[in-house]
Amino acid sequence: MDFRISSEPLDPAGLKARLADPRAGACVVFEGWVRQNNEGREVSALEYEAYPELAEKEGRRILEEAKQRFSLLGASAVHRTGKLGLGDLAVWVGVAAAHRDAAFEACRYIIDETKARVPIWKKEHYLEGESQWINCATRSGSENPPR
Amino acid sequence: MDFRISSEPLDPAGLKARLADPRAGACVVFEGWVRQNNEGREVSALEYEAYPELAEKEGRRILEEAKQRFSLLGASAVHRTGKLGLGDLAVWVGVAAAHRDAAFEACRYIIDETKARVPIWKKEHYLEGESQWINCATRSGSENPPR
Amino acid sequence: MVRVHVSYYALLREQRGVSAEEVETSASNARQLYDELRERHRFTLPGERLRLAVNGEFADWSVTLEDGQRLALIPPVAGG
Amino acid sequence: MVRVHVSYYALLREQRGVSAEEVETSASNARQLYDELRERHRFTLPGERLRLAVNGEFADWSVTLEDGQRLALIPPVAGG
Repeated sequence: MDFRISSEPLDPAGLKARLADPRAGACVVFEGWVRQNNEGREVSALEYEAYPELAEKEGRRILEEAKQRFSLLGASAVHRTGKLGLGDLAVWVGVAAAHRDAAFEACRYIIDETKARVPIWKKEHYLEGESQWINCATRSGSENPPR
Repeated sequence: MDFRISSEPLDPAGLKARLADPRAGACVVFEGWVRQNNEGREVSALEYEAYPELAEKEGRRILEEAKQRFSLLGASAVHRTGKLGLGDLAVWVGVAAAHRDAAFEACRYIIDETKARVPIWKKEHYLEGESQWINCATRSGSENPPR
Repeated sequence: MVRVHVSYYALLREQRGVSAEEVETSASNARQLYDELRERHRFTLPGERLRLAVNGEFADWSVTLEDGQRLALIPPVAGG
Repeated sequence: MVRVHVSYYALLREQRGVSAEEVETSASNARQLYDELRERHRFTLPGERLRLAVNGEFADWSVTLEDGQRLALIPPVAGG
Protein backbone atom coordinates (compact mmCIF):
# COMPACT_ATOMS: atom_id res chain seq x y z
CA MET A 1 0.00 0.00 0.00
CA ASP A 2 1.98 2.97 -1.24
CA PHE A 3 1.09 6.30 -2.82
CA ARG A 4 3.90 8.34 -4.26
CA ILE A 5 4.53 11.58 -6.10
CA SER A 6 7.29 11.30 -8.67
CA SER A 7 9.12 13.91 -10.71
CA GLU A 8 10.68 11.10 -12.75
CA PRO A 9 8.99 8.99 -15.46
CA LEU A 10 7.00 6.08 -14.03
CA ASP A 11 7.88 2.40 -14.49
CA PRO A 12 4.57 0.53 -14.94
CA ALA A 13 6.15 -2.93 -15.21
CA GLY A 14 8.12 -2.49 -12.00
CA LEU A 15 5.10 -1.06 -10.19
CA LYS A 16 2.91 -3.96 -11.26
CA ALA A 17 5.52 -6.55 -10.25
CA ARG A 18 5.26 -5.31 -6.67
CA LEU A 19 1.58 -6.32 -6.58
CA ALA A 20 2.41 -10.01 -7.08
CA ASP A 21 0.67 -12.18 -4.47
CA PRO A 22 -0.02 -15.94 -4.60
CA ARG A 23 -3.59 -15.33 -3.43
CA ALA A 24 -4.29 -12.83 -6.24
CA GLY A 25 -6.42 -13.90 -9.21
CA ALA A 26 -7.13 -10.44 -10.60
CA CYS A 27 -5.10 -7.33 -11.24
CA VAL A 28 -6.60 -4.10 -12.55
CA VAL A 29 -4.42 -1.19 -13.62
CA PHE A 30 -5.49 2.33 -14.53
CA GLU A 31 -3.14 4.60 -16.44
CA GLY A 32 -3.83 8.27 -17.13
CA TRP A 33 -2.18 9.42 -20.34
CA VAL A 34 -1.68 12.96 -21.64
CA ARG A 35 -4.12 13.29 -24.53
CA GLN A 36 -3.96 15.69 -27.40
CA ASN A 37 -7.16 17.55 -26.73
CA ASN A 38 -9.40 18.52 -23.84
CA GLU A 39 -12.82 20.09 -24.17
CA GLY A 40 -12.16 20.92 -27.80
CA ARG A 41 -8.74 22.57 -27.38
CA GLU A 42 -5.53 21.10 -28.76
CA VAL A 43 -3.11 20.36 -25.94
CA SER A 44 0.62 20.52 -26.58
CA ALA A 45 1.87 19.69 -23.07
CA LEU A 46 0.79 19.36 -19.48
CA GLU A 47 2.37 20.50 -16.27
CA TYR A 48 1.59 18.84 -12.97
CA GLU A 49 2.40 20.42 -9.65
CA ALA A 50 1.87 18.79 -6.27
CA TYR A 51 2.14 19.47 -2.58
CA PRO A 52 4.06 16.23 -2.12
CA GLU A 53 3.95 15.89 1.68
CA LEU A 54 0.17 16.23 1.85
CA ALA A 55 -0.47 14.49 -1.48
CA GLU A 56 1.26 11.32 -0.34
CA LYS A 57 -0.48 11.44 3.04
CA GLU A 58 -3.93 11.90 1.48
CA GLY A 59 -3.15 9.31 -1.21
CA ARG A 60 -2.26 6.73 1.41
CA ARG A 61 -5.51 7.47 3.22
CA ILE A 62 -7.35 6.71 -0.03
CA LEU A 63 -5.52 3.40 -0.40
CA GLU A 64 -6.41 2.52 3.19
CA GLU A 65 -10.04 3.36 2.55
CA ALA A 66 -10.02 1.12 -0.53
CA LYS A 67 -8.57 -1.67 1.58
CA GLN A 68 -11.37 -1.23 4.14
CA ARG A 69 -14.13 -1.17 1.51
CA PHE A 70 -13.01 -3.89 -0.89
CA SER A 71 -11.34 -7.29 -0.55
CA LEU A 72 -7.91 -6.16 -1.66
CA LEU A 73 -4.56 -7.89 -1.47
CA GLY A 74 -2.50 -4.93 -2.64
CA ALA A 75 -2.79 -1.46 -4.12
CA SER A 76 -0.41 1.26 -5.11
CA ALA A 77 -0.44 4.51 -7.02
CA VAL A 78 2.08 7.00 -8.35
CA HIS A 79 1.42 10.44 -9.81
CA ARG A 80 3.85 12.40 -11.94
CA THR A 81 4.82 16.02 -11.48
CA GLY A 82 6.59 18.27 -13.93
CA LYS A 83 6.21 18.86 -17.67
CA LEU A 84 4.68 16.01 -19.63
CA GLY A 85 4.25 15.60 -23.36
CA LEU A 86 1.56 13.93 -25.47
CA GLY A 87 1.11 10.26 -24.62
CA ASP A 88 3.13 10.45 -21.42
CA LEU A 89 2.00 8.53 -18.37
CA ALA A 90 0.66 10.95 -15.74
CA VAL A 91 -0.79 8.59 -13.16
CA TRP A 92 -0.64 4.86 -12.49
CA VAL A 93 -3.00 2.97 -10.16
CA GLY A 94 -2.70 -0.79 -9.68
CA VAL A 95 -4.72 -3.16 -7.56
CA ALA A 96 -4.51 -6.90 -6.88
CA ALA A 97 -7.35 -8.97 -5.41
CA ALA A 98 -8.56 -12.55 -5.27
CA HIS A 99 -11.48 -11.69 -7.56
CA ARG A 100 -12.12 -9.19 -10.29
CA ASP A 101 -15.14 -7.45 -8.76
CA ALA A 102 -13.04 -6.07 -5.94
CA ALA A 103 -10.12 -5.25 -8.24
CA PHE A 104 -12.22 -3.19 -10.66
CA GLU A 105 -14.13 -1.39 -7.92
CA ALA A 106 -11.07 -0.58 -5.85
CA CYS A 107 -9.07 0.69 -8.83
CA ARG A 108 -11.95 2.93 -9.82
CA TYR A 109 -12.37 4.18 -6.27
CA ILE A 110 -8.70 5.06 -5.96
CA ILE A 111 -8.45 7.04 -9.18
CA ASP A 112 -11.76 8.86 -8.54
CA GLU A 113 -10.78 9.86 -5.02
CA THR A 114 -7.28 10.81 -6.13
CA LYS A 115 -8.63 13.20 -8.73
CA ALA A 116 -11.05 14.70 -6.22
CA ARG A 117 -8.91 15.01 -3.09
CA VAL A 118 -5.17 14.78 -3.62
CA PRO A 119 -3.40 18.15 -3.84
CA ILE A 120 -2.14 17.91 -7.40
CA TRP A 121 -2.74 20.58 -10.04
CA LYS A 122 -2.72 20.41 -13.80
CA LYS A 123 -1.86 23.20 -16.17
CA GLU A 124 -2.72 22.67 -19.81
CA HIS A 125 -0.62 24.27 -22.50
CA TYR A 126 -2.45 24.71 -25.78
CA LEU A 127 -1.19 24.58 -29.34
CA GLU A 128 -2.40 28.14 -29.94
CA GLY A 129 -0.08 29.29 -27.15
CA GLU A 130 -2.30 29.85 -24.13
CA SER A 131 -2.30 27.85 -20.94
CA GLN A 132 -4.56 27.44 -17.94
CA TRP A 133 -4.78 25.74 -14.57
CA ILE A 134 -7.61 23.21 -14.73
CA ASN A 135 -10.52 23.76 -12.32
CA CYS A 136 -9.21 27.22 -11.38
CA ALA A 137 -11.43 29.22 -13.74
CA THR A 138 -13.30 32.08 -12.05
CA ARG A 139 -15.94 34.36 -13.43
CA SER A 140 -13.66 37.36 -13.19
CA GLY A 141 -10.23 35.73 -13.51
CA SER A 142 -8.52 36.85 -16.69
CA GLU A 143 -6.04 33.97 -16.60
CA ASN A 144 -8.84 31.47 -16.57
CA PRO A 145 -11.70 32.82 -18.65
CA PRO A 146 -15.02 31.03 -18.38
CA ARG A 147 -15.61 28.44 -21.04
CA MET B 1 -9.07 -4.55 -31.96
CA ASP B 2 -7.57 -8.00 -31.68
CA PHE B 3 -8.38 -11.11 -29.67
CA ARG B 4 -5.86 -13.89 -29.63
CA ILE B 5 -5.25 -17.30 -28.11
CA SER B 6 -1.61 -17.90 -27.23
CA SER B 7 0.23 -21.01 -26.17
CA GLU B 8 3.25 -18.83 -25.32
CA PRO B 9 3.66 -16.55 -22.28
CA LEU B 10 2.05 -13.15 -22.76
CA ASP B 11 3.94 -9.85 -23.05
CA PRO B 12 1.88 -7.24 -21.15
CA ALA B 13 4.20 -4.32 -21.93
CA GLY B 14 4.17 -5.03 -25.65
CA LEU B 15 0.40 -5.53 -25.67
CA LYS B 16 -0.18 -2.23 -23.87
CA ALA B 17 2.16 -0.34 -26.19
CA ARG B 18 -0.10 -1.21 -29.10
CA LEU B 19 -2.97 0.69 -27.46
CA ALA B 20 -1.11 4.01 -27.67
CA ASP B 21 -3.30 6.70 -29.25
CA PRO B 22 -2.83 10.48 -29.06
CA ARG B 23 -6.55 10.88 -28.30
CA ALA B 24 -6.42 8.47 -25.34
CA GLY B 25 -6.49 9.85 -21.79
CA ALA B 26 -7.29 6.58 -20.01
CA CYS B 27 -6.06 3.03 -20.22
CA VAL B 28 -7.49 0.21 -18.14
CA VAL B 29 -5.87 -3.22 -18.07
CA PHE B 30 -7.21 -6.40 -16.52
CA GLU B 31 -4.89 -9.32 -15.84
CA GLY B 32 -6.05 -12.75 -14.68
CA TRP B 33 -3.40 -14.50 -12.58
CA VAL B 34 -3.25 -18.12 -11.47
CA ARG B 35 -3.98 -18.03 -7.75
CA GLN B 36 -3.05 -20.58 -5.18
CA ASN B 37 -6.54 -21.54 -4.08
CA ASN B 38 -10.04 -21.73 -5.46
CA GLU B 39 -13.15 -22.43 -3.40
CA GLY B 40 -11.05 -23.63 -0.54
CA ARG B 41 -8.80 -26.04 -2.44
CA GLU B 42 -5.07 -25.53 -2.87
CA VAL B 43 -4.22 -25.21 -6.56
CA SER B 44 -0.82 -26.35 -7.81
CA ALA B 45 -1.28 -25.64 -11.51
CA LEU B 46 -3.85 -24.79 -14.14
CA GLU B 47 -4.34 -26.08 -17.63
CA TYR B 48 -6.19 -24.06 -20.24
CA GLU B 49 -7.52 -25.55 -23.42
CA ALA B 50 -9.20 -23.61 -26.23
CA TYR B 51 -10.93 -24.07 -29.54
CA PRO B 52 -8.73 -21.40 -31.07
CA GLU B 53 -10.55 -20.78 -34.34
CA LEU B 54 -13.90 -20.14 -32.67
CA ALA B 55 -12.40 -18.54 -29.55
CA GLU B 56 -10.70 -15.83 -31.60
CA LYS B 57 -13.84 -15.27 -33.67
CA GLU B 58 -16.07 -14.97 -30.60
CA GLY B 59 -13.47 -12.86 -28.82
CA ARG B 60 -13.36 -10.40 -31.71
CA ARG B 61 -17.13 -10.17 -31.64
CA ILE B 62 -16.90 -9.21 -27.97
CA LEU B 63 -14.36 -6.50 -28.76
CA GLU B 64 -16.63 -5.18 -31.52
CA GLU B 65 -19.58 -5.11 -29.14
CA ALA B 66 -17.49 -3.17 -26.61
CA LYS B 67 -16.61 -0.70 -29.35
CA GLN B 68 -20.32 -0.25 -30.17
CA ARG B 69 -21.35 0.22 -26.55
CA PHE B 70 -18.56 2.38 -25.17
CA SER B 71 -16.47 5.27 -26.51
CA LEU B 72 -13.33 3.25 -27.12
CA LEU B 73 -10.19 4.08 -29.03
CA GLY B 74 -8.64 0.63 -28.82
CA ALA B 75 -9.05 -2.72 -27.16
CA SER B 76 -7.26 -6.02 -27.27
CA ALA B 77 -7.16 -9.28 -25.38
CA VAL B 78 -5.05 -12.42 -25.27
CA HIS B 79 -5.77 -15.68 -23.46
CA ARG B 80 -3.18 -18.32 -22.66
CA THR B 81 -3.51 -22.02 -23.29
CA GLY B 82 -1.38 -24.85 -21.87
CA LYS B 83 -0.04 -25.52 -18.40
CA LEU B 84 0.34 -22.52 -16.11
CA GLY B 85 1.89 -22.26 -12.68
CA LEU B 86 1.08 -20.13 -9.65
CA GLY B 87 1.20 -16.42 -10.40
CA ASP B 88 1.29 -16.91 -14.16
CA LEU B 89 -0.64 -14.55 -16.39
CA ALA B 90 -3.66 -16.38 -17.88
CA VAL B 91 -5.52 -13.56 -19.59
CA TRP B 92 -4.78 -9.94 -20.48
CA VAL B 93 -7.40 -7.36 -21.50
CA GLY B 94 -6.44 -3.79 -22.32
CA VAL B 95 -8.57 -0.85 -23.34
CA ALA B 96 -7.79 2.76 -24.28
CA ALA B 97 -10.35 5.56 -24.32
CA ALA B 98 -10.53 9.34 -24.11
CA HIS B 99 -12.10 9.10 -20.63
CA ARG B 100 -11.93 6.65 -17.77
CA ASP B 101 -15.64 5.83 -17.54
CA ALA B 102 -15.59 4.16 -20.92
CA ALA B 103 -12.24 2.50 -20.28
CA PHE B 104 -13.35 0.87 -17.00
CA GLU B 105 -16.73 -0.21 -18.36
CA ALA B 106 -15.37 -1.63 -21.59
CA CYS B 107 -12.56 -3.55 -19.87
CA ARG B 108 -15.05 -5.06 -17.45
CA TYR B 109 -17.46 -5.94 -20.27
CA ILE B 110 -14.75 -7.67 -22.27
CA ILE B 111 -13.47 -9.87 -19.44
CA ASP B 112 -17.01 -10.75 -18.28
CA GLU B 113 -18.16 -11.73 -21.76
CA THR B 114 -14.92 -13.60 -22.43
CA LYS B 115 -15.39 -15.75 -19.35
CA ALA B 116 -19.02 -16.44 -20.26
CA ARG B 117 -18.83 -17.01 -24.01
CA VAL B 118 -15.39 -17.79 -25.38
CA PRO B 119 -14.64 -21.52 -25.84
CA ILE B 120 -11.80 -21.86 -23.36
CA TRP B 121 -11.69 -24.46 -20.61
CA LYS B 122 -9.80 -24.53 -17.35
CA LYS B 123 -8.62 -27.62 -15.51
CA GLU B 124 -7.44 -27.14 -11.95
CA HIS B 125 -4.77 -29.39 -10.52
CA TYR B 126 -4.83 -29.57 -6.73
CA LEU B 127 -2.02 -30.02 -4.26
CA GLU B 128 -3.61 -33.20 -2.93
CA GLY B 129 -3.34 -34.69 -6.42
CA GLU B 130 -6.79 -34.47 -7.94
CA SER B 131 -7.85 -32.34 -10.83
CA GLN B 132 -11.09 -31.17 -12.39
CA TRP B 133 -12.48 -29.24 -15.32
CA ILE B 134 -14.14 -26.11 -13.97
CA ASN B 135 -17.89 -25.73 -14.67
CA CYS B 136 -18.12 -29.33 -15.91
CA ALA B 137 -19.35 -30.89 -12.68
CA THR B 138 -22.46 -33.05 -13.05
CA ARG B 139 -24.57 -34.70 -10.42
CA SER B 140 -23.50 -38.14 -11.60
CA GLY B 141 -20.06 -37.40 -13.04
CA SER B 142 -17.38 -39.13 -11.00
CA GLU B 143 -14.60 -36.98 -12.46
CA ASN B 144 -16.33 -33.84 -11.30
CA PRO B 145 -18.09 -34.60 -8.04
CA PRO B 146 -20.58 -32.02 -6.81
CA ARG B 147 -19.14 -29.56 -4.33
CA MET C 1 -25.94 -42.39 -43.15
CA VAL C 2 -23.73 -39.31 -43.08
CA ARG C 3 -20.09 -39.01 -42.23
CA VAL C 4 -19.08 -36.01 -40.08
CA HIS C 5 -15.96 -34.82 -38.31
CA VAL C 6 -16.44 -34.42 -34.53
CA SER C 7 -14.09 -32.48 -32.23
CA TYR C 8 -14.00 -32.97 -28.47
CA TYR C 9 -12.65 -30.49 -25.93
CA ALA C 10 -11.70 -30.54 -22.27
CA LEU C 11 -13.72 -33.08 -20.27
CA LEU C 12 -15.28 -34.59 -23.41
CA ARG C 13 -11.87 -35.03 -25.01
CA GLU C 14 -10.61 -36.83 -21.92
CA GLN C 15 -13.68 -39.02 -21.63
CA ARG C 16 -13.51 -39.93 -25.33
CA GLY C 17 -9.73 -40.38 -25.30
CA VAL C 18 -9.23 -38.56 -28.63
CA SER C 19 -9.60 -34.92 -29.61
CA ALA C 20 -11.38 -35.59 -32.91
CA GLU C 21 -12.71 -38.43 -35.04
CA GLU C 22 -14.78 -39.22 -38.10
CA VAL C 23 -18.23 -40.51 -37.19
CA GLU C 24 -20.77 -42.32 -39.37
CA THR C 25 -24.27 -41.85 -38.10
CA SER C 26 -27.89 -42.24 -39.01
CA ALA C 27 -28.81 -39.38 -36.66
CA SER C 28 -30.67 -36.69 -38.55
CA ASN C 29 -29.57 -33.77 -36.42
CA ALA C 30 -26.80 -32.82 -34.02
CA ARG C 31 -28.88 -33.30 -30.89
CA GLN C 32 -29.52 -36.93 -31.83
CA LEU C 33 -25.88 -37.42 -32.67
CA TYR C 34 -24.77 -36.21 -29.25
CA ASP C 35 -27.28 -38.52 -27.56
CA GLU C 36 -25.78 -41.43 -29.53
CA LEU C 37 -22.21 -40.45 -28.69
CA ARG C 38 -23.04 -39.85 -25.06
CA GLU C 39 -24.42 -43.35 -24.67
CA ARG C 40 -21.54 -44.91 -26.59
CA HIS C 41 -18.76 -43.05 -24.72
CA ARG C 42 -20.50 -42.53 -21.36
CA PHE C 43 -20.08 -38.75 -21.46
CA THR C 44 -21.20 -37.29 -18.13
CA LEU C 45 -22.32 -33.91 -19.49
CA PRO C 46 -25.98 -33.75 -20.54
CA GLY C 47 -26.61 -32.20 -23.96
CA GLU C 48 -28.37 -29.17 -22.42
CA ARG C 49 -25.05 -28.08 -20.93
CA LEU C 50 -23.13 -28.19 -24.22
CA ARG C 51 -22.98 -25.77 -27.09
CA LEU C 52 -22.46 -26.81 -30.66
CA ALA C 53 -20.31 -25.39 -33.42
CA VAL C 54 -20.60 -26.38 -37.08
CA ASN C 55 -17.81 -25.54 -39.49
CA GLY C 56 -16.20 -23.14 -37.02
CA GLU C 57 -19.33 -21.23 -36.02
CA PHE C 58 -21.85 -21.60 -33.19
CA ALA C 59 -24.91 -23.44 -34.45
CA ASP C 60 -28.26 -24.72 -33.26
CA TRP C 61 -28.60 -28.33 -32.18
CA SER C 62 -31.43 -28.85 -34.66
CA VAL C 63 -29.02 -28.41 -37.57
CA THR C 64 -29.38 -31.19 -40.18
CA LEU C 65 -26.27 -33.30 -40.50
CA GLU C 66 -24.49 -33.36 -43.85
CA ASP C 67 -21.50 -35.27 -45.16
CA GLY C 68 -18.21 -33.60 -44.36
CA GLN C 69 -19.52 -31.21 -41.67
CA ARG C 70 -17.09 -30.27 -38.91
CA LEU C 71 -18.93 -30.48 -35.60
CA ALA C 72 -17.43 -29.30 -32.32
CA LEU C 73 -18.93 -30.23 -28.96
CA ILE C 74 -18.40 -27.38 -26.52
CA PRO C 75 -18.52 -28.03 -22.76
CA PRO C 76 -19.33 -25.19 -20.34
CA VAL C 77 -16.57 -22.61 -20.81
CA ALA C 78 -14.32 -21.29 -18.05
CA GLY C 79 -11.86 -18.76 -19.40
CA GLY C 80 -10.07 -16.15 -17.30
CA MET D 1 0.73 40.17 15.23
CA VAL D 2 1.75 36.64 14.34
CA ARG D 3 4.31 35.47 11.83
CA VAL D 4 3.37 32.45 9.70
CA HIS D 5 4.83 30.63 6.73
CA VAL D 6 2.50 30.59 3.70
CA SER D 7 2.89 28.24 0.70
CA TYR D 8 1.26 28.90 -2.65
CA TYR D 9 0.53 26.33 -5.33
CA ALA D 10 -0.42 26.36 -9.00
CA LEU D 11 -2.45 29.44 -9.94
CA LEU D 12 -1.87 31.09 -6.56
CA ARG D 13 1.88 30.58 -6.86
CA GLU D 14 1.88 32.19 -10.29
CA GLN D 15 -0.29 35.11 -9.21
CA ARG D 16 1.87 35.70 -6.14
CA GLY D 17 5.15 35.19 -8.01
CA VAL D 18 6.72 33.11 -5.22
CA SER D 19 5.97 29.63 -3.92
CA ALA D 20 6.26 30.53 -0.24
CA GLU D 21 6.87 33.47 2.04
CA GLU D 22 6.82 34.59 5.66
CA VAL D 23 3.80 36.73 6.44
CA GLU D 24 3.19 39.03 9.43
CA THR D 25 -0.47 39.53 10.06
CA SER D 26 -2.97 40.74 12.58
CA ALA D 27 -5.60 38.35 11.18
CA SER D 28 -6.92 36.10 13.90
CA ASN D 29 -7.76 33.14 11.73
CA ALA D 30 -6.82 31.66 8.37
CA ARG D 31 -9.97 32.84 6.59
CA GLN D 32 -9.16 36.45 7.48
CA LEU D 33 -5.58 35.95 6.41
CA TYR D 34 -6.59 34.72 2.97
CA ASP D 35 -8.95 37.65 2.55
CA GLU D 36 -6.02 39.99 3.33
CA LEU D 37 -3.67 38.19 0.96
CA ARG D 38 -6.29 38.02 -1.77
CA GLU D 39 -6.77 41.79 -1.69
CA ARG D 40 -3.03 42.46 -1.53
CA HIS D 41 -2.04 40.11 -4.38
CA ARG D 42 -5.26 40.22 -6.42
CA PHE D 43 -5.81 36.47 -6.26
CA THR D 44 -8.72 35.53 -8.50
CA LEU D 45 -9.85 32.47 -6.55
CA PRO D 46 -12.47 33.16 -3.85
CA GLY D 47 -11.71 31.62 -0.47
CA GLU D 48 -14.67 29.25 -0.76
CA ARG D 49 -12.89 27.43 -3.57
CA LEU D 50 -9.65 26.86 -1.61
CA ARG D 51 -8.74 24.30 0.98
CA LEU D 52 -6.30 24.94 3.77
CA ALA D 53 -3.52 22.86 5.24
CA VAL D 54 -1.75 23.65 8.51
CA ASN D 55 1.55 21.99 9.33
CA GLY D 56 1.09 19.41 6.55
CA GLU D 57 -2.49 18.42 7.31
CA PHE D 58 -5.86 19.58 6.05
CA ALA D 59 -7.38 22.07 8.48
CA ASP D 60 -10.42 24.23 9.00
CA TRP D 61 -10.34 27.87 7.96
CA SER D 62 -11.39 28.93 11.43
CA VAL D 63 -8.05 27.73 12.85
CA THR D 64 -6.43 30.34 15.09
CA LEU D 65 -3.13 31.60 13.71
CA GLU D 66 0.00 31.01 15.76
CA ASP D 67 3.61 32.02 15.33
CA GLY D 68 5.56 29.61 13.16
CA GLN D 69 2.58 27.82 11.61
CA ARG D 70 3.05 26.46 8.11
CA LEU D 71 -0.05 27.32 6.10
CA ALA D 72 -0.67 25.98 2.61
CA LEU D 73 -3.31 27.47 0.35
CA ILE D 74 -4.76 24.72 -1.85
CA PRO D 75 -6.53 25.64 -5.10
CA PRO D 76 -9.08 23.22 -6.63
CA VAL D 77 -7.18 20.02 -7.38
CA ALA D 78 -6.97 18.36 -10.78
CA GLY D 79 -4.88 15.22 -10.64
CA GLY D 80 -5.03 12.42 -13.14
